[in-house]
Amino acid sequence: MKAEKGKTINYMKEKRTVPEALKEKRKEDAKIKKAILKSLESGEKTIPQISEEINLPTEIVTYHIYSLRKFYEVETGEIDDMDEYFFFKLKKNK
Amino acid sequence: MNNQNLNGAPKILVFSTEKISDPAIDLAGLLKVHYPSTVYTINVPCSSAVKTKWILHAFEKGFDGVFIAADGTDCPYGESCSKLTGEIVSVTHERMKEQNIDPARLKMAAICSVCAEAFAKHVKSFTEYLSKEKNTN
Amino acid sequence: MKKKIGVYICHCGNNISDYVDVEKVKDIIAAEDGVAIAKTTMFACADSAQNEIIQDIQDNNLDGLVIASCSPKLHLFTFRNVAERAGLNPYNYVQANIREQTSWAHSDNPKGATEKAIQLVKAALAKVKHSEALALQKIPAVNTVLVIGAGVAGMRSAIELADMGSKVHLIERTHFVGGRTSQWSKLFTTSETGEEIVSRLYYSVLEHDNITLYMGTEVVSNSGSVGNFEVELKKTPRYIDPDCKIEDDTEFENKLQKAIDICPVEVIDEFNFGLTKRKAIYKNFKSEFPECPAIDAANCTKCGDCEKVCDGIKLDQKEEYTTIKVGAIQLCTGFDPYEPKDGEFGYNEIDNVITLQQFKRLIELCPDKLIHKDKEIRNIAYIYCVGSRQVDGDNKYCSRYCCTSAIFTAIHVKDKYKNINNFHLNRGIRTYGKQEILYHQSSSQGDIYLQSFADSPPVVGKNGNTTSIIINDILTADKEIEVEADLVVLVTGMIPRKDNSIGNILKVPYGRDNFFNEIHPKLKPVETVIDGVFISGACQAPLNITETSKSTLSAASKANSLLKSGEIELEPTIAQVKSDICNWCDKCTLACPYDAISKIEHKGKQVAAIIEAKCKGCGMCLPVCPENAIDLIGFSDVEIETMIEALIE
Amino acid sequence: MSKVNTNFSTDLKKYGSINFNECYNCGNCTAVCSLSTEESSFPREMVRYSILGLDKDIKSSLKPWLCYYCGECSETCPRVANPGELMMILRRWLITKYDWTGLSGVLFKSLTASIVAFALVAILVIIVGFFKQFNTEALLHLGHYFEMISIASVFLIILLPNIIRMWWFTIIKTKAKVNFLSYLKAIWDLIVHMFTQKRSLECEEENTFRWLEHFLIVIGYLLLLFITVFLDWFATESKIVLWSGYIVSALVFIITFDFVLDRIKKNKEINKFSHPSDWFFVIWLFLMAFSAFVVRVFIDAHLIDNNIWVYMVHIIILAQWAMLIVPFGKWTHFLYRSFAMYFDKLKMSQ
Amino acid sequence: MVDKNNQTSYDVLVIGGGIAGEESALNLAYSGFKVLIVEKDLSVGGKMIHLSKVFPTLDCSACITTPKVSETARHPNITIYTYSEVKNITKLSEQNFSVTLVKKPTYVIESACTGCQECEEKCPIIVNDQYQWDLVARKAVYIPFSIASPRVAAIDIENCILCGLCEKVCPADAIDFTQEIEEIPINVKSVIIATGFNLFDPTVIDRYGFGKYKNVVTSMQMERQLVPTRPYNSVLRPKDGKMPDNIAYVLCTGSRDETVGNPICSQVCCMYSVKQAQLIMGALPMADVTIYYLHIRAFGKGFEEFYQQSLSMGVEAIKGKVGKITEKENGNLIVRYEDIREGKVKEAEHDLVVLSVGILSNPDVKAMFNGNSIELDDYNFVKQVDELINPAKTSIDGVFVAGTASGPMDIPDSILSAGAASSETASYIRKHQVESSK
Repeated sequence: MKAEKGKTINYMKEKRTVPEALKEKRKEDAKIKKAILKSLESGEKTIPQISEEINLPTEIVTYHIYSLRKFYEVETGEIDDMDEYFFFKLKKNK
Repeated sequence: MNNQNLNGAPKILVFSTEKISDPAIDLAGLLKVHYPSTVYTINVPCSSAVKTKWILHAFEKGFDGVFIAADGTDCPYGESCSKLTGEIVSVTHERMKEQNIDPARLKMAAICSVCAEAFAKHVKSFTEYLSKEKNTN
Repeated sequence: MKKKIGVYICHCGNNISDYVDVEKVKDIIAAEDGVAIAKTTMFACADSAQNEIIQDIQDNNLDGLVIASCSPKLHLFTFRNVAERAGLNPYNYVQANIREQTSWAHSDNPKGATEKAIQLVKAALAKVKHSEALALQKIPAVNTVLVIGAGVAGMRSAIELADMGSKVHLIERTHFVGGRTSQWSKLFTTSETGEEIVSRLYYSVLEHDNITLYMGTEVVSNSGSVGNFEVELKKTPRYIDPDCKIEDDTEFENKLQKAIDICPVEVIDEFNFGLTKRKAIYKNFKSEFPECPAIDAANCTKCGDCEKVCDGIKLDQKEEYTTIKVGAIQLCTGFDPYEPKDGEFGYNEIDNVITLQQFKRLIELCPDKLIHKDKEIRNIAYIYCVGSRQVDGDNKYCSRYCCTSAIFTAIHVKDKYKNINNFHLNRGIRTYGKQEILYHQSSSQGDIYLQSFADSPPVVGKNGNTTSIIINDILTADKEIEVEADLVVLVTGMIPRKDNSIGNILKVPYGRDNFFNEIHPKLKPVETVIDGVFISGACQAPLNITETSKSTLSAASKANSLLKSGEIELEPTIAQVKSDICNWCDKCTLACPYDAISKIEHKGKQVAAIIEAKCKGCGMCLPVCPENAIDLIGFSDVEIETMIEALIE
Repeated sequence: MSKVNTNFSTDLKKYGSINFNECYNCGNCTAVCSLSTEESSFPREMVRYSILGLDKDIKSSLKPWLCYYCGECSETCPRVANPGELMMILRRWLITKYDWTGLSGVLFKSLTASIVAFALVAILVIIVGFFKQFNTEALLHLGHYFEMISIASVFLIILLPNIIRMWWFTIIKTKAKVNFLSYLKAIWDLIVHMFTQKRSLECEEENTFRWLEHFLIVIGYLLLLFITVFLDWFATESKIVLWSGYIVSALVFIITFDFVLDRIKKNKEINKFSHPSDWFFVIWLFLMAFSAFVVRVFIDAHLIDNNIWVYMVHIIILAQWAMLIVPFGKWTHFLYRSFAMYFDKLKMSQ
Repeated sequence: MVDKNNQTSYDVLVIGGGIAGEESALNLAYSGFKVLIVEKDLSVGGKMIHLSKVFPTLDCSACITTPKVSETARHPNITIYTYSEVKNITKLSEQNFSVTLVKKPTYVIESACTGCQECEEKCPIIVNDQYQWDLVARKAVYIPFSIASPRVAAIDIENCILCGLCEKVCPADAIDFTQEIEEIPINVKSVIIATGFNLFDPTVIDRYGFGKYKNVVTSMQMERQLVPTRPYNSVLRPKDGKMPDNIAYVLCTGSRDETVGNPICSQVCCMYSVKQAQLIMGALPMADVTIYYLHIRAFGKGFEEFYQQSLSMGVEAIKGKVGKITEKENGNLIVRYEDIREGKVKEAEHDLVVLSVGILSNPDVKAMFNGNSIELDDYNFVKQVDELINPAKTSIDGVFVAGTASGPMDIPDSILSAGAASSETASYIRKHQVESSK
């Protein structure tokens, strides 16, 4: 079967179906991402601060915030006065 | 200080090395670790091959700073690299003093092949230092 | 100066063109001096683009090429290849990095990125203008290797090199092969004996037409460089007619035995570490190789008694000198066991304190009952780290093999004799890897381990008739524990050969532990800074036999790939001395890590000259020259300085 | 200073067949042990002493008794040196050291000796029966007295002196300074530990059930003793005594059956190694309850007169239990462990 | 790199493109042999390319690996198949092995991809990044890691929701969803097994709480945290991103332990832990590092000196194996151990615990040789049948072993072992050539 160049995705769509769990996970991840980014709109925050604000465990926030940093959506700022937690802010120019 | 570029950001010449520090500078680009665009790189095999003459030439032609991104202990040519590069810097510092050039305009640091952030940090703070110097002059 | 240069600015899809105004770059560069063609291209690395560039070079007779695209680490060789296919020298191609170091690094600042791209292309242009056409240089090399030392490392390497097609000269300083390994009986972890290993290797060596074995031979001097060393050898006589063969000639064998019996000179037997004595004509054990005994020139009084009973003995043999030509040299000179100082844990003061090496010989000398100084041994105490991991002494290093060796010996002893108790007074057992199983085995069989830290070593003392050792055992909360022993075995480590003069002859550097030093433990683990000189086995660091084999085979592999083609390719980017300005001052030779600079006569004065075969093109000699008389090809003053000017314009 | 003595560990292996020499002193056992504390760390120390042959240090130590064999140390021992079982072995060894008669040693080390001893006791009982012409009444009567006398004499002649010896080794010899008042203050602990063994609940793994079984068996055993000896279960007509006798003996019977089953299945760490003395203990406990039950059934069914052998079997088991297992066997655990807790408390209070 | 010439026969097949595989391939290539490297991962470089600085010289691992990687990739005598596996190897006769390779689809045309990351930016799916040991996420279409070779994207089809965005945005038209698994038959004269090792999975040891307590990490996760291309901007606790100041190392996690089925010593954990301790002290000057050990196995050249140096820098070394770890409310961890020297059980509080996990064999090897099965040792490493003299020799003539496929070893030892494998391979081929020409 030949697929049209640039639209080979259609070929794959016929071959595979996407598991529901994957779709669910995507939604969940997107929700967390949105919440974190929204929380940062009001200013720089640390992981415990975000965690408290959006009511998610710190380990999930840590995972997502550093993933967002990796994808150039947020950046790290200064560390807090106690030298414990870094502040995060939205990245202006990606 | 003659020929100094008075308008715009300070210009920095970086001597990088083919196997170690230049890959780090490439990686900085890859990881979108930004640094001033007035930082230019010339590639040499080993940081201990940089001649004082070249550095002085760069100052003479108008570079505000020169940064040697040294191999450090990772040099593929052996252990003596760090020592020799250090000597080049100190000899050049002497010559710079003789010519009334602020020795702080020549900096050196070891940059490993994945030390992208370290490189950006170094050239950023170097740029800051040089612009401060420029403005006070 | 190149006058017809082609410049190509790559979009790299959008990767460059999104941030760098490639058209602007092209327009500005097109106006530069010497630029014949300036173009932009979507993907310079694409086949179609490559073909277009080749076409342009050929149509316009271009003499230089600049491509501004990604990092040279990705496509330098692709584009050099393009140049070559178009008939241009690959070194007349220069790449400007306007992706990793420009568009991506400054994606926050498109204006700055564009400016920087222009400067970088201009600099590349400046460099290409002054670039020289370079060709890979080749020098002929002899596919012959000199292997020094016929122990396990040396013999193993010689066989491998011969198998891979090299000619090998294998030299051994003593009159017998096998080195240290022939002194050990069972070897961990396979339980083969040293004798078996040595005889396997020896017969393979003999079988090979490609290997010449020299006994009693050492290196006197060395000249030349990689591919073409000239080595002078000195051979001390064995004083036995080389035509006499011991195999199948029991009559001759008997005569030799008579000669040994009659010899009046008795000396300490080093092979048994002084446990026994031997004659001046000797053989260490029955199946030692070569099979003929040898006469020890240093101790023989030339009384002639032996000649009288054996006609094969020729006391009039003389030292011989020969010079051989080899392409590479491999050092396999091994180690010496650490010799404890008098009084160190009672050594040489208490009569039942011996070293592990002596103990291993003792086991060989005692077939049924373990007897030392007429006393049957039941309780053996091993004191570890003697001569290794010293706090006050010079040997800071761990000797690596001794823990396992001592434990393996303890298992062997318990197996061989009845009612043996082993006590291991150690400083932390280091049976790394699979050797851990031996440690486990020894504990299961009831061996007792006691441990102390370096700051409170065990104390050996004589208590009436018994020898006892007192240790603050950290495994028992630092309790003071006493062990009574019939025999105290000092587990002594490895030290570099006491006579390591070969290193000075070959100019091989020593490390801080005084073993020979490699260039880099991971990048070049068997290479030395002297190109063509390799090190392997325990002359480099303490190693066990498996590790020795690995390192020696590694070195063989390196020597083979170096010499196999019969020629050595040299880096084209090497240093050059401007002889006219050079006033020999020696600074460059000191800076050169490869010993690649020699002193020659030039127009009636002494000047430095680069030995092309040795130069690696690092450039370390450049800045140290007070006269600026050295340049690195490809990085000459004019190239660098015009680049600097182009960048600042 | 202590001298290494390799003979000790060889000797110790007669009390149980594991190779604790495999220990490489990582300390994992002590670290996973929930009963081990900074003040009193075990079992590795005991393993170490055993390997080095520092028997004096073991003899003066209470640590083997502080171990309740949770089994975690053995389960997680990287060298499979079975520290938990070694502690058990040391308890056996200690029992022989406390025992002034020396009989424990003989019985623990030799299975043959144990079998002979059991046989001798059985023969002795049969001889006594023979002299009484196997008269039911006379035998029941005698049996009852025998029980009372044997308990008293075993306790006074053997166990009490042994406890004193234990005290001597662990308190006096170690020069622990304990004032008289602490002896009184700690007595409550002695009683609590003796009856509840509550420390075993501190094991990391979920073992409340095992503890409950143990607890019930101790209570059950003591009750059975009380009912048969003091309330004269075999001779009573009181309904309450009768029924409680049945219930208690059934309880002991069921639990010991479960114990025997566990030892056969070996699926728990503590059941992997069973010394003959462990088997004797659980089997005799089981047999005692079982035979007592049967005897009472026979009495109630008025079958006993014609089946006096049922009682003879019971009394043989009882005699073996009282004369061998209680004074010289595993039963002493119950006593020494409780006293060890008591002594430990005393030492800690100083 | 797909072979331009569609070559189907090679002198040597090297299975595994880690440091041992590359070293042997390079040695042989320089001696003139044609070599095929088959790498099951998306990039060559093995485990070493992911490490931070390496002991005892503390040179950066990437600085050593990447030049070697590019040298391998560039060498005219070497062909590399990444994301490919060896399905089976049958020895037909001396110097004649018939091999079936399986090339898995990445759905990206390798030669077209420029590594620009446009697709990665647009991809809406996040997945645990295996190259950062799950500390952060990657996308479903992704470039494995920044210094990967080849540095091209791949699609993780298992986690793809088939939105097709990547294909739309790719400037080089490099996405191709029609790729299928390819079976490639080849012939080789000899084989080098350089399949490396697996790391011990600490979830097996329940009492250490790995997985349950987020601040208990493996040494590989710590290694990543110490690399310049690290997942975080500093060394941090995965539970809450806090900068730790009291870190514990638990040595012999899964090594020298019969209860997890691995009685041997992993040979590298002591040294890498000591090294990480030194690096941590550099990165977090205020931090305390404690190493809980059984025996410090600093046996190699310069190792003991390196260990002593770390002690003088202030690393605390306590003899005693950690028995169990429990978590406190604030994420700190209580480590229970016996201080052997004092003979006392103790508890210490740390805010990050690193499990120095051991080295296990890679079980993939066995299945490759279905016909003439290769012999393994007691620990499932490839058996060295003549360990003392021919350390690379296996139970099948013409099949050699390099690096950690034959047992735990450090990088210098792996490189030497690879050297041995290459020379034994070279003489095997040459010997049989001489014989057949006779």
